[in-house]
Amino acid sequence: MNAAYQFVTGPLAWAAWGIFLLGSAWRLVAMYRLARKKDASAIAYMSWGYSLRSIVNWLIPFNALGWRKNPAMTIATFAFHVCLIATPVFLVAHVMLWDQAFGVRYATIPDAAADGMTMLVIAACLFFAGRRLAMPDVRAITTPKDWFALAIVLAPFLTGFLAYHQAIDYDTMIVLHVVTGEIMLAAIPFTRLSHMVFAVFTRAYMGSEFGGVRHARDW
Amino acid sequence: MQPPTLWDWETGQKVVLASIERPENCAWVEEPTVSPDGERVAVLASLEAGGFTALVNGEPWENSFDKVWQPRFSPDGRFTAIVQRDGMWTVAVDGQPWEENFDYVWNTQFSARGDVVAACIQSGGEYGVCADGQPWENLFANGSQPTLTADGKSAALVVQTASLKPADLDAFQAGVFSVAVNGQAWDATFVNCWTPEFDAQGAHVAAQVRTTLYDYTIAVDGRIWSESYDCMWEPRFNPATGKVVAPVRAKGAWGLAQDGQIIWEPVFAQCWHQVISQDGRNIAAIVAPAFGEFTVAVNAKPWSIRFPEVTDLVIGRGGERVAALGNKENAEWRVLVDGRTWPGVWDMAWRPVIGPDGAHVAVKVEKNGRQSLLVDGRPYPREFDRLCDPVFSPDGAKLLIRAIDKGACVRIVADVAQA
Amino acid sequence: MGIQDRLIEDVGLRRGVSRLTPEKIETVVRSVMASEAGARLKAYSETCMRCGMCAKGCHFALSHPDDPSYTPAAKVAQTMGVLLKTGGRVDPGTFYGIAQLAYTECNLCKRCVHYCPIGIDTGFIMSMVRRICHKLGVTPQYIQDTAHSHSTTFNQMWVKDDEWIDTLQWQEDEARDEFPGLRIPLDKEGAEIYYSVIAPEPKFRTQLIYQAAAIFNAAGVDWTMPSQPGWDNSDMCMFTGDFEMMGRLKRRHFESA
Amino acid sequence: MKRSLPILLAVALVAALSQAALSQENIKSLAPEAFGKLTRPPARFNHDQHNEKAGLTDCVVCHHGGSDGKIDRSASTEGTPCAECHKVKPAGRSTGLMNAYHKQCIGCHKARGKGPLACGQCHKR
Repeated sequence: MNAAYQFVTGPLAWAAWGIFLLGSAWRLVAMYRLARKKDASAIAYMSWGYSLRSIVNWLIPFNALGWRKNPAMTIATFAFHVCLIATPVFLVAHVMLWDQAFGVRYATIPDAAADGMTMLVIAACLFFAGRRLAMPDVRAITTPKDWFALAIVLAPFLTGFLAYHQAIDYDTMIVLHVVTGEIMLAAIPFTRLSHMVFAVFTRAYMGSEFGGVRHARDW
Repeated sequence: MQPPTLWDWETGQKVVLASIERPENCAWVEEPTVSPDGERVAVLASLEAGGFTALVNGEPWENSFDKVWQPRFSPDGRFTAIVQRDGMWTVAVDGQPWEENFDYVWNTQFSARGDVVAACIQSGGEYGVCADGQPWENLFANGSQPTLTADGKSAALVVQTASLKPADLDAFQAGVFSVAVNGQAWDATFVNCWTPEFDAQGAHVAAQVRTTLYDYTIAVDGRIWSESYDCMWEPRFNPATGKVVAPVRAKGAWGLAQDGQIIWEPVFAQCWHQVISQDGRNIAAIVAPAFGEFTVAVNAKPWSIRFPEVTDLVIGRGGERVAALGNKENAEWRVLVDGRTWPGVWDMAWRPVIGPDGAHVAVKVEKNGRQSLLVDGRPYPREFDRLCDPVFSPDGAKLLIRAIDKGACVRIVADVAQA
Repeated sequence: MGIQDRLIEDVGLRRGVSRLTPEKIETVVRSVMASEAGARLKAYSETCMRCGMCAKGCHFALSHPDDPSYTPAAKVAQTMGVLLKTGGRVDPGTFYGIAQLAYTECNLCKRCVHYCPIGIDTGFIMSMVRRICHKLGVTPQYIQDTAHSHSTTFNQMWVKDDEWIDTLQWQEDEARDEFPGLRIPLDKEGAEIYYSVIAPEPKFRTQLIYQAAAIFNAAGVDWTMPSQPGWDNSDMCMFTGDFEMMGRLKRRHFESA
Repeated sequence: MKRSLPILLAVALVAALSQAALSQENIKSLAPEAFGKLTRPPARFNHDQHNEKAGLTDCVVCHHGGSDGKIDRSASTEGTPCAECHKVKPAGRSTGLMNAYHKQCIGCHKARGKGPLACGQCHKR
């Protein structure tokens, strides 16, 4: 047990963070170089103002047309994304680990809140899964990759939730939690989760094209 | 009606017509056109009594017509327009219509000296060219993009050699377009032909052609280059060597090719409007070293100055001077000469004019609705309502300024050195 | 449900597909991918989360509520998705469906952009599919005919050089009965407004030119229309995927202005 | 002086034992009052059992001295509550109370390859 735990929280954690950070940076640089080479016309129209305008407008729930026409999805996806990022970042136990390892301390959220947020993430994942099964137009476009992405995200929250409540076998669960979390980090640059890295740019381009070329909104 | 050497080059100002106002018997008059020597100003006029005519220096033509359009002075100073009578069209030169009439006439063209006047004609649904009243013997299913040799002895036209049934993709892609010279089409036909261009002697014609939907090349007298390209632009003959130079797109970038051989490596996002000096040694073109950044390249070397758009490239006869215009979205016009930007930003500028010896450059510019000239970068001290392009005297020492100001048409000859 | 279940007969598509082989399709797909498809296509194809929100933005999807294969994401999956997954090695029959979908079931309106949180441009992806179709010679008959017209006359309706000017003068004449002294000024240098139309106006709806002239006349503005080809501001070559001709048309139009 | 030594030792022992009797013998968990309201269940820790199992006889291994964030294992501090030196909100380079416990326990467990490492292994519900 100790050896396993030490391995997943030691070398494996370094590897996961390394893959996530370096992988994302490499993907961004590679994509930028590709864009320089072949999407010069798109780069020429990129504008800070229109990019930010579009991003901000899409970050407001029910502001964009797409949000308004898909209300349930809007609630689910906003709750999901906020909790997905905030819970692990501000979780007391995680901050403790930063503190122990690097002496880094910052604000935390109460465990009860984190517990609720985790349940929200799990619930949102179930909602997404339900859509993929129940809605014909979503089912038609769902691929194994999408289930894979969903599973990768669900796993650390589910195991984290079980570990926190020390249900089932704690020792196994905590190792599983660490491993699944690391899988998620490492998967970000190379799976559907790469939208975390690229979405800001695809949105920014669309904002720039609609703002600068069509003189229209894109939300 | 005389060559520029015989024009009045005495320094000073002359009022050609004191008032370009509408005379009483005219319902309205259109925009004035000024002759190349500046001695005559013409307007098309709608007569109160019905019909149209032209007023040249205020004097109406003897004839009036049902319709008159496309007013143009020939280089030798004759005033031409396309006229309609009884539903038939022809060209009137100084008020005298050609004897031949056509179902339609357009695109008046002149020889360099102005002794030949030609135009596109359509007769019974067939197309061709008519020069000095003599129509081509062979007409075609369609014709466009006419060009005339410098001496006016030959005309070329992109023609359709067979009619097409509606939406017949196979027939179109088999190629039904060609170039006809004096009514004789090339033997070869192509999917498309564009921008036919004569050489200096008027003996050869080069045109862009598309041999399939995807392969672009140049055909000279109907024979295509051995190389084809992803895309290309208008060919120009080198006046000294007779070789054909055209911008080509290869490997996703633009360069220049000559007789099928690359002479400027394709490194530009765009390359077009190439001009060649008379000695054939200097070639300049408008190029974009990067997307959306234009400049001029001389012998493949781009200038360092960049603008969102560059237009109106000209080269001096000897190739010693290269001038163009830069602008930003059709505003903030600047004059670019030999890689440098002249001081001043203008609402609009027109194609630069380089003197015959290459020593001087004059450019018509506009700011706040008033037009003036820049001569070698210096503003001419007077503004006008409207100007025509400036003309240098054959020795390059004088400048002819043709202007309309305060309702009068004036002709000014200035010393270039003092302008 | 999918494109293969609703193929229609089109002379142009059938003719194009009859000359294809899987090898030829693969070669062209690979060359377009190598030379033209860039970061945008890559980012779009990778980051689409298949959330299906775009379905509500597409009039094709809305008018086929029972057929999920019409949603933008589904249309991408059936066209570019197939080409990317197979590396372009698809049989000609499949390609018929890809072309039909790209040309007739997405009209590149980009409305779905307003529904996609990530900003995926389905219209752009479909233009890339059309680009490949053009390169393979698989385009619907009538749109290809307009592209041919553009390449010849620089307008989409085979309006010949003289027919254009004649039409303007005819409308000017007609309008003068109602508005004496009305003009449609041709090639007036320095005019403030350059008025351009699309070819169906002179071809079928000449009164639109009459009406525009009447408005300009009443407003007293300084306007002009070109007598030379280049007056048509439409560009069906952009829609067929013939980007070389597209560039030629754009240049002609701007230089005419 | 020689006679007084045993007495002094006895007094010290009594004092120490009396304190130990107050704390050590009853210790089943680590939940110093200084933390106030606890976020997690207190870490279960039976002092004597732990030491027996771990073969710990030297108190200073855990009850160390030191200052400025540096541990001094020559000065034993048994009997002094951890919270006395390790403040909940540490000043300067000294170690905070929570890190003191975490690092002390986990560090040793890691080094010996025995004993709990993960949160829930000590903070049992």
